[in-house]
Amino acid sequence: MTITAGIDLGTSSTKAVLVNERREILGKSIRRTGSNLELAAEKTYQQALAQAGITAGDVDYVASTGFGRSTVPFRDIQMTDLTAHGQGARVLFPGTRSVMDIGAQSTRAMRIEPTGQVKLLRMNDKCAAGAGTFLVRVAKYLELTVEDIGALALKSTQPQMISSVCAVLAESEIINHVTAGKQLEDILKGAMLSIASRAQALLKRIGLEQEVTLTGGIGLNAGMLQALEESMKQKINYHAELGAYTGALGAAILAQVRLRRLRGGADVERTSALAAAA
Amino acid sequence: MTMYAAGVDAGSTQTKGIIFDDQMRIVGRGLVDTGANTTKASERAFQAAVRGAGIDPGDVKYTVGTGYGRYKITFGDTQITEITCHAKGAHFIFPKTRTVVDIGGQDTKGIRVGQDGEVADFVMNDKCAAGTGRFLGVAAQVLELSLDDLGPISLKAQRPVDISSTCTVFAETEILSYLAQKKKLEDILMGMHKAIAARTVSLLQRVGMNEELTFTGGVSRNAGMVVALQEAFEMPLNVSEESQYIGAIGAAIFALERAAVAA
Amino acid sequence: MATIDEIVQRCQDQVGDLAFGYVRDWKKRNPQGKVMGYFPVYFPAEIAHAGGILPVAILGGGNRIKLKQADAHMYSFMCSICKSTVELGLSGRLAFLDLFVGSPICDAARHMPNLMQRNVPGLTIDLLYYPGNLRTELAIPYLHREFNRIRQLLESVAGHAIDDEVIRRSVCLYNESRRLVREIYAIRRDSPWLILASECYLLVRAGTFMPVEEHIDLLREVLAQIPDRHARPIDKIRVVYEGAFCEQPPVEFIQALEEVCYVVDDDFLLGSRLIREDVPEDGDPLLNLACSYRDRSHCSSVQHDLRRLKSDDLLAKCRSAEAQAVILSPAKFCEPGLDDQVHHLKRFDREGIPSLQMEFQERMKDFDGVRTQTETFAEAIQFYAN
Amino acid sequence: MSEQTAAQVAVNGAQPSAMRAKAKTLVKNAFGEAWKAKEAGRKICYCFVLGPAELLRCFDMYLIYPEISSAQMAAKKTSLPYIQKAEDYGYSADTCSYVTADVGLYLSGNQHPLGHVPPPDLVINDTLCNTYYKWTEVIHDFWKCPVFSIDHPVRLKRDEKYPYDIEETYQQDKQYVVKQLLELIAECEKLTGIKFDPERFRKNLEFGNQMSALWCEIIDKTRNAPTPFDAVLDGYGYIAGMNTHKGTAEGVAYLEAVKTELDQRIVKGTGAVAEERFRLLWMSAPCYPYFRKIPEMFHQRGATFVYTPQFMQGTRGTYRSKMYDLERPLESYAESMLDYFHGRNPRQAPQWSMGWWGGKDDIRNHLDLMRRFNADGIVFHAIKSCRLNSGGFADLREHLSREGVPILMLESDIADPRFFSEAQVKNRIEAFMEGLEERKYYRARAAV
Ligand SMILES: Nc1ncnc2c1ncn2[C@@H]1O[C@H](COP(=O)(O)OP(=O)(O)O)[C@@H](O)[C@H]1O
Ligand SMILES: Nc1ncnc2c1ncn2[C@@H]1O[C@H](COP(=O)(O)OP(=O)(O)O)[C@@H](O)[C@H]1O
Ligand code: SF4
Ligand code: SF4
Ligand code: SF4
Repeated sequence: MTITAGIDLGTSSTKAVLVNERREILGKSIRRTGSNLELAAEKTYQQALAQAGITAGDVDYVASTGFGRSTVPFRDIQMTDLTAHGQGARVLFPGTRSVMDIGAQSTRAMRIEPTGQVKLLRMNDKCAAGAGTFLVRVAKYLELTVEDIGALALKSTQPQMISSVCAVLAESEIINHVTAGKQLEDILKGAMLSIASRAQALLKRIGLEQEVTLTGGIGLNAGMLQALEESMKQKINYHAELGAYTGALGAAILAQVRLRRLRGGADVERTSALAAAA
Repeated sequence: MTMYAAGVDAGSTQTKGIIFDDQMRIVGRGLVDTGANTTKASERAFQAAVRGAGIDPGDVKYTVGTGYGRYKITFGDTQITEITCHAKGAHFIFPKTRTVVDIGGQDTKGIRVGQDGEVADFVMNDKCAAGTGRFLGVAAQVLELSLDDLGPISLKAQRPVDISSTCTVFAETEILSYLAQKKKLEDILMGMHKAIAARTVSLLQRVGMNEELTFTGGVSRNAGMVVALQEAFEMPLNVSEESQYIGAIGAAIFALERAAVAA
Repeated sequence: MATIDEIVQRCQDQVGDLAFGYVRDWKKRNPQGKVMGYFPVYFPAEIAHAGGILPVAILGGGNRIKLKQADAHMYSFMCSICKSTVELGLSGRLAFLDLFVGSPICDAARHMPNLMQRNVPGLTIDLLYYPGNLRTELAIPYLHREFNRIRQLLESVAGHAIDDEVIRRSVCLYNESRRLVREIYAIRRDSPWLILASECYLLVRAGTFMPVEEHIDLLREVLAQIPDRHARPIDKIRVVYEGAFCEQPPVEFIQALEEVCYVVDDDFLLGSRLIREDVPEDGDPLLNLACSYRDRSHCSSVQHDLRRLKSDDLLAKCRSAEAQAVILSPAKFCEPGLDDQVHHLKRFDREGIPSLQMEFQERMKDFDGVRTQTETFAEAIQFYAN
Repeated sequence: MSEQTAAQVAVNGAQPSAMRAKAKTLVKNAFGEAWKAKEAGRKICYCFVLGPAELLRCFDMYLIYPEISSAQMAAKKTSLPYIQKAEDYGYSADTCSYVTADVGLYLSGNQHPLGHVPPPDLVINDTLCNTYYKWTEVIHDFWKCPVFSIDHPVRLKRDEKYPYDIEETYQQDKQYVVKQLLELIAECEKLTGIKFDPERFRKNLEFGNQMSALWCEIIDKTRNAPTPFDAVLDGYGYIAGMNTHKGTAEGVAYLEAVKTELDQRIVKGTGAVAEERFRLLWMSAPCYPYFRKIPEMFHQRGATFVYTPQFMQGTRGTYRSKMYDLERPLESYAESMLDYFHGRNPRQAPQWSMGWWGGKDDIRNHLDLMRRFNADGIVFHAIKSCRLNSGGFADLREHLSREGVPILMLESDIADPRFFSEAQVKNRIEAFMEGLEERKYYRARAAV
């Protein structure tokens, strides 16, 4: 059995996934990233190994991804989150052609080939208005937890639209909605629709192709998923169980691909430059 | 009998009221938070100004409303844009002003002013909180300081930090990480002020800023910001005691003129 | 003797010097010497050189210049190089120029010299108008006359006649420097680890402000040392870069690309390398230059010549450099570059060669996005290509 | 139907010009007949509005103007899907949206809101704008048709003396253009099988001259107070009607009708707005997606437009100071292309003022325009797409505001509706009009 690991070191959470050559998931884990990146990677990895009932020695190849990918000390290769999410999305939903990755601090849209290869991409890394952090702040402001807001928003009947395109200025609008006595669920739904419209704009720029898969932790928020589907008027794939692990999963599977090539000998020459550098 | 005229500037964050007498003297001021109800806030600001002037609301012959919420000022006689009013007000206080930098609660404006105080051009950023008073508000909250403290503390800075995120939200994260790194409070604060100043300069470049500059709006009350802007512009700035009222002052001057025409 | 690293570092310092210290020094060393500035893409530097005038390419202000005045004079959607060039003028940094020549190669570059003329007192300005229609034979006699007019212009700056014989000698020197640059490029194509694209860029860029004789010495010094460089190949994809024929990306941008791939050919500073073969060294030199511009040149987005497709040229470049992919990266707001990019994109799609589209700006300072995109692109090839 | 009613709705109580509506019919016909022409065996030639229409008509070619085609899409509020198609294809949103709208048209099977446009048998561009070259290359890429460029050199008007003989340069440039025209004639003969008939050319130029004379009279009518037509709202309609029929009897008839209408309006005192309080100059093309909206924001405050340099730039050859000399048709044709761009002109006619090659004359020309049309201010419409027309505005504003000219800078786009922000435009217009009112107030007070 060939076992590979994918470690996705994100700005808000770190994910680890272990797979075998038949793409079966042997173990997975997720935890908050915090300020010590190496530690987060190590701990998350150990947790996943424990779940799989194996040790690091049993793992043949480790691929890291996410914003902290180059700080994972035990990696064999690293790749961008885009490459990993593209592959992960396609494994979870083989029909995927467009991927929407909403992380804590960034929003990315990609068009992918049937193989998972990234064909076109657009990113928005500089503005919080379309990213997960916005919701975290709104939740905090309304004295709710991120885990609660999704279910709550599903109850909304009259979403309170937010006109501001800025996450910070949107907060003032939210304050006004609260003072005006609007329902919490309607306010939340409004905030989610605002993120959804951002995401949609980004997807448009890559020339949307069906099917669309959402990846990243934000999909755990059922309200957000619904907001996206409503504003785009179409079905959007999200894997409830593995969606948050998409990046780690993709990395683990690409690690399998890489290893097969390395072992097959055909590609030995082309060991990734990055692996060589590491 | 003395004639009075009023200007009310309903800003996104704070609402200001000013009463002028017919000698062009400021006789009353009012400053309240705008909150959710602009109409009420402008009434309160007006009332406060009237009380300060020691007159009766009925003595005010003409009222001009301005600011982002000007159309919600129901008791006023007419509305004029805040851009025109800021130019007018700045010209009144500093007649040689050719450029006005107005940093308010949620927007930043650059106004090019003509010889008579008329608007020659303007640029405005009202879409993104970065570079506006709101940025400072958010920072004050994170650092658990009051707005009044920011300026004085930041002036003590020796080695300002570099805030690389332009986005207010991400800058907040950066501030937290600087705190975690035990950076000095004043250095963090000055770093933020500099970040705002840099954004302001790039906005102002579009209207040009070769001649006398006046800094207005609530943020001009922050001495740290004044210093940071002067450094970024590489030139001195006019700042008046009344700087947060400049829009209302401009509106009051228009009100006085119109009252004179009506009379 | 200076090492390659030291030479490259020196070039980088000179390139980053917004005060044009090198040129000012040259003027001190040559009190009688005149300096002319020209805006890209191309200028027949030979004619200026023959008149004893130092030709200096004015290539904007890079990512260090602060635009303090130019923004107020220029419309927001103008490319960075035009804006920062005007800023150089407005801030007095071009005061050392005895002449500035622009070319209406695009709509932005059409305005720029006029803006300079109106706002930079004391700067003498003129235009060199390249024929818009290179397909017709009429282009050659036209350009011949145009170069003659430029000669008259330069003579008025030099204060003396510039005759054919002297120009022929300058042509020989420039031929030599072009040959040396081609040699360095050839080495890079064969062994890209020996000399990097960013290093190449700086070495060529040095030739845009120093006298050709000095540049020849510099190139020879570098060439002599390349074989002894300690560098080993690593496994990176090989790409060709296209889009910087006019505005130049920051060196850090090129370096960001190079972290991820080998840039084995490019169109950086295309103007200095526009003529791809030797210009004939005898006969009417101006006519030779005119013919070379039309018939012995690389394509650029602002030369219009449908006898040959630009994508054919680029494709040939990729094939001869054995590149696996192409990075199409025009400057933001550069209309000619942006339009050509699509043409290339479609062509490369048809040929099954992967391409990455991404804009740059000379004033950019943050390269994270560039790196992420390039990395993802390279990974798509490394993980998926057969 | 809806456009008819829209055209008839009075703005602020004013009576709209009937000839503006007529222009729409003319343009529509110009497109509608294209396929018929193609089927009848005529060659389709894409040429830009300043292209050599009078010459091409000698070969019975059917002319299609890509710019007018894109402008029409925008004016009919249909340009966005076309533009987005082009962007999906790879074109950038930062390039000329006339081009992207046109690309979108090709990608949509040439289905234009005004009818099905046939592909070109020939494309001709000139040097008014460098984007034309790129546009031509794009068209070539799509249709693989022959391409012809008429290159007329651009010469800077130097504030200093020329160290070479500029007159000689001009003569050489002229010969260069004439020779290209001869090449074009040969190419057209080959393509159409029709022999060039100098008589016919002369005849077309004569129509051209008649149109010039009429047009000059028309644009001077805005010097009346109140102006009988609005330079933007009506003026651009007239331009479209005229440009699609350059060098033809229909063109002459149309301009005659325009003139008659305007004369009647003047007699009756009918203005473009009910009460004319301010007269403004409009610089550069309109924002076609909001063609009516922007001028109407001004009209609501009693301001109307009395001139736009596009009256001249957009109508090459159609101006009095440069009538074609029928004795030497080709040469004078070349001159009409060249003169606008040539620094040798001692002082271009002020009407041309666009501000990208004239040095200090650009400033003087704008001031002349202010006087000539008795204007109160200038509106610079900076078009995101168009560097050619917008590139010099900021600088002109710098200089003109020093001269005390009230100036408003508006930003939007010629065909891309996404670059129009109603709130922002409104805000600006409001502040500008407040300034004009204030000026008026002070002037009145000073006069007392
Ligand atoms: N259980 C949850 N329920 C709802 N939303 C969640 C949950 N967990 C995470 N999120 C959202 O997902 C975002 C983080 O997503 P993630 O993909 O882990 O980001 P990154 O990879 O950048 O760290 C958070 O900002 C938050 O909004
Ligand atoms: N004493 C102070 N020190 C620093 N900043 C202040 C002070 N008072 C007000 N401000 C800032 O000024 C802003 C309000 O400015 P103002 O010009 O009134 O804005 P607006 O007109 O947009 O409401 C507040 O958001 C705050 O950030
Ligand atoms: S718009 Fe708001 S969320 Fe976006 S960058 Fe600006 S401050 Fe941040
Ligand atoms: S970079 Fe492009 S747009 Fe700018 S001057 Fe050069 S060719 Fe023109
Ligand atoms: S750039 Fe301007 S002049 Fe040129 S084609 Fe586009 S709109 Fe017309």
